[in-house]
Amino acid sequence: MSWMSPWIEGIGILDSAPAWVLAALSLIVIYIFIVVPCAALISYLDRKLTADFQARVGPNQAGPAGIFQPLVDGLKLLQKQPRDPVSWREAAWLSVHTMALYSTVAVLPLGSAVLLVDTDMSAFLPFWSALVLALGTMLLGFSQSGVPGWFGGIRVAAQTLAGAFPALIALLCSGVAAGGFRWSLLAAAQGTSPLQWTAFANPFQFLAFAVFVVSGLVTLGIPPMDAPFSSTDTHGGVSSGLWGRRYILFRLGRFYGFFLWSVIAVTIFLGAWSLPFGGSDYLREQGYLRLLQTLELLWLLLKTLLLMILVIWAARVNPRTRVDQVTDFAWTVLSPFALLALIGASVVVAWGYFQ
Amino acid sequence: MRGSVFSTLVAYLKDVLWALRSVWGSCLTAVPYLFGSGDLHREVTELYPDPISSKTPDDLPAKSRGFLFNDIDRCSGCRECEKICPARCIRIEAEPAADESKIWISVFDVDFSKCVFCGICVEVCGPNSLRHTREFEGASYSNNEMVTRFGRGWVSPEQRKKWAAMRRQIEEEDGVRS
Amino acid sequence: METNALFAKINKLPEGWVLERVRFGRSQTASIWIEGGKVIEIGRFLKDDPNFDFDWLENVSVAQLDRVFAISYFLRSRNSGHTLVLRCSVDVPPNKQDRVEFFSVQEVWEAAAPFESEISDLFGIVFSSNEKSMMSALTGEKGFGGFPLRKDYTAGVPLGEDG
Amino acid sequence: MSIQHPLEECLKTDLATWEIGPYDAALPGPMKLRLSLDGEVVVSAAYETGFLHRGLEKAFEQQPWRAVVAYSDYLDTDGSIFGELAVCLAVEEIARIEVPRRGQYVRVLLSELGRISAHLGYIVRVAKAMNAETIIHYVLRDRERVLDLFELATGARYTLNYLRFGGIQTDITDGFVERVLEVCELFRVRLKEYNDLFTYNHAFLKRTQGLGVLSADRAAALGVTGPNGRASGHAFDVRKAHPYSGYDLFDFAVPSAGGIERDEGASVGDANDRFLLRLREISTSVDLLKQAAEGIPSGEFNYFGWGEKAIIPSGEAYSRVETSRGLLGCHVVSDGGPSPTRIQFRPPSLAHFSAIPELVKGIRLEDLPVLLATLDPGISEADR
Repeated sequence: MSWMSPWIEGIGILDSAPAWVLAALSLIVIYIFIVVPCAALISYLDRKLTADFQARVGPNQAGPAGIFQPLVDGLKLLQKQPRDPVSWREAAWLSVHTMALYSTVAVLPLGSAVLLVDTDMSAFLPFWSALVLALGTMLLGFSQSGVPGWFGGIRVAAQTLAGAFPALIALLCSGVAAGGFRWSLLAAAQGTSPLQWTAFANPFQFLAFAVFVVSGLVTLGIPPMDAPFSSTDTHGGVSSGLWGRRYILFRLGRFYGFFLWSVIAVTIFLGAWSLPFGGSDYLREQGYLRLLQTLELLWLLLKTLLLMILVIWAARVNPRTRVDQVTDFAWTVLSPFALLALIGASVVVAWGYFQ
Repeated sequence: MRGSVFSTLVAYLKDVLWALRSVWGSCLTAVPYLFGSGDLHREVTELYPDPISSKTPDDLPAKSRGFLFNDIDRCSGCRECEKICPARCIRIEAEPAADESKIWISVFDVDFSKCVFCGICVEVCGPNSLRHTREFEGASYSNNEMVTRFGRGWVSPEQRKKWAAMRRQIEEEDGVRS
Repeated sequence: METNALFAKINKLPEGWVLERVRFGRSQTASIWIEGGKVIEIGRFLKDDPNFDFDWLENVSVAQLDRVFAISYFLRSRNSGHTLVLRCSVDVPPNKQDRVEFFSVQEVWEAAAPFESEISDLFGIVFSSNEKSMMSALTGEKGFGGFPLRKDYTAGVPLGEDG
Repeated sequence: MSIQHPLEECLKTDLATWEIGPYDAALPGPMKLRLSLDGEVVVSAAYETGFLHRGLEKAFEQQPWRAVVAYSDYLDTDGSIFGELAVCLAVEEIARIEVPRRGQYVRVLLSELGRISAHLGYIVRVAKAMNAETIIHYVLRDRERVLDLFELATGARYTLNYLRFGGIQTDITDGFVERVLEVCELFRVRLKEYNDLFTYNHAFLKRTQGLGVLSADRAAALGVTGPNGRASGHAFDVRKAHPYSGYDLFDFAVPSAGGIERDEGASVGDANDRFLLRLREISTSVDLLKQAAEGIPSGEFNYFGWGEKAIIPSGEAYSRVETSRGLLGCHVVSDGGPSPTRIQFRPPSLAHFSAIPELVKGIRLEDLPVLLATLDPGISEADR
């Protein structure tokens, strides 16, 4: 348990605890101290920024400039009256959803030392978690009684399938450039200054980056491509029958998918966590492991934050696209451009070898 | 056949380029609101009641039709407003005043939960006792609070006796003097 | 002026169609009274005949003049811009709950459907070909309890009670 | 006897029926829509109205003539000036009154402002159906400027109750004309911003082009008038065909829809053309406002020959007004009594309603709110 060791040297009982306990503990720590605060921060920034875009004041009641708004929203939902016992369909959704949310945290690359799972295939694992999340959402849709839920569920399935193919191809482009799909490899291939990032290495990589982000929107149904969750025609689609604690779980799942995809995009395209001005090497030599981990994590999250805000900006301005238009867009525009990017990237790499 | 493949490819690329340009154009229109100064950046919504930007009754234009006010002394109790009101929200009860010729308006209720502020009652009012103020903050938690009462209240029997006694006294004085 | 030309043409109509000719309002719109029975026949003729060409039914309005319903069809020809008002009269049934039958002009002018369904809900004049009522939620027992726009309508008393 | 292909037999799917309403986010107002869906594609639809029936025309018959104008605001509160204007024109025709020139100009000013405010409300509804949030707030912010003008001139923002038989209730304050010219300048700038933000947006074009095509002869047969009719090529504008209240003094071109530059062509009558036509109507109204504001004469604003008992002589009249949704006809019958015998309105929205079952056939469920928003049937004026 390399990444936990600098934090838990002192505490007696933890040193002697078996490895699987520490692994579970680390998942919980990551969840509570990274994913949920990010959810709150992003939801606050989203509401404040959208308000600024639209000449509005935005939340300003809960705390100074409304910074406790996400907390208050959560509490409001929590105090809602719980519903009757869970039907077996909803149980299926609950289990798949929590599984997707919880287990895939291990896959998140959160810093050079914080790599729980760093195998040759590690770049594809979050991709699997996005698909499981979509499966969970589809089951949720089918568990709603009535037409809106069913349509929402089918739309989720259609969009995820359509978005998966170009996303995979774009993922390959980054692997081609970095020479492997291990997180450490992917991160090492990118230097600190933006010019050395894979996204800006050559136009094909930038095209792959753009395709990867957009196909993420399609796969996870992130606005402006959130037809499965549209409130105007199907009363919120998949989540039409949800409120209270279940709705929080659903919202967290939606955010988690978006957050996961952005972290992956930053890691493989936008120079993962290498601190600027050679900071990470210096800290590693000096041995300040804890400081290194936190600074790298913050730098990574800052870049993710900016990428998410870029997407939110586009979402608030553009109208929502229809499901069949989204799937046509994925198959006829995203996929060809993804293939073009892959061919281009591999040609560039091959050209490099022959030099 | 070759021409058509090439032209469809060009049309496809043009379509994609057009899509990118228009989506990017839409995004750009929102940017000046974020950083720009001047009237674009100013928020239109406000934290009501905001001491600086909230409108107070005297900010409103002169003719703006707010809650009604009836100056009961000048009101002649002619009930024109009650008859003409489209929402039927004015209720008037009158009874003879101290001296029989005058009228004592004991109830003049305007139910502002029904009133549509159309202003016809003000137009129809003969003695111009009913007019619009520019007040608009009249929200309340219960319907019967919305009823504004301008009436003078029912005359109690003792009050009537007192009036009769005063009248008799005045007549005696006139009788003595004349 | 336009109305004189129109009336000149109307004189050439076959005998017995036009009961009376009236001009109304300051703009002297032309209106002709016709028998209820002939409304479809005259309507189709006015629509197809080239020099009338009233192919657009702008409005169907019913007014109750003491014991008679006056149904006015406001016609308009799209290219020449001329307007004409066809009027028929129907007697008001003595009992306030009875409906009265009349002919539907939907085959001649398709735009008549919403007007006729509304009139059947509010006046109780049933147009033969019009089956679905627009306001079925209101016209039942619990709804108007009668035909509101009739002068003898007593508000909201359910049909059965007042006998 | 054709043998049913076994695969089709077992794949035969039943139509899902879904009844939307009376309250639903997809609907423009309280109405019911019974859809039968084959997957996401709508196979057929039937509508039911009457949920907003307030007995307006019965109320006319029970109130004296003076209260008639206050009631006509509630025909369609979004454009209450049009209901008032229709009733006033009809009654003035019966009583053969001449409205002074200044009164007519103020009526034109308020009508065009009402048209702009109604079209801005239309843009908000279309954007709401598509979840394009940003333009909603820009449009509502600019609509406030128009509503402030209404409050300055008449005292109310939506239900004005400002017109009287023979003219207007009180003269407009002097600051009104200058502020109208200011608003004209404001909208020249804002229209460009709406276009950049929304009209030329690719996603918006893809969502509206080819949706709910209403052909010219179907529009004519159903009696669809106004922007919806003009977008389908049934060019009919009451301001040109039957000029009222001084509209013949102004020169303005009736806006006709054509595709946007990308595929300029005759208007097809789809949702995009309907939307575009509303934008062009706003710019036409801005020109009209400028002409009316600059050319407004001074002098009398109301016909004062009423005398004490304002009695309308017995007679009958039919007036036509071009509202933001189309031709609003008003048939007034008076028997010389204290209250009208019959006031019947011919709302433009009845025809829009009857077009719904045809336009909805074959579209996807997601397009339903967009189609209904672009068609914009006014529920309050259709149910009365």
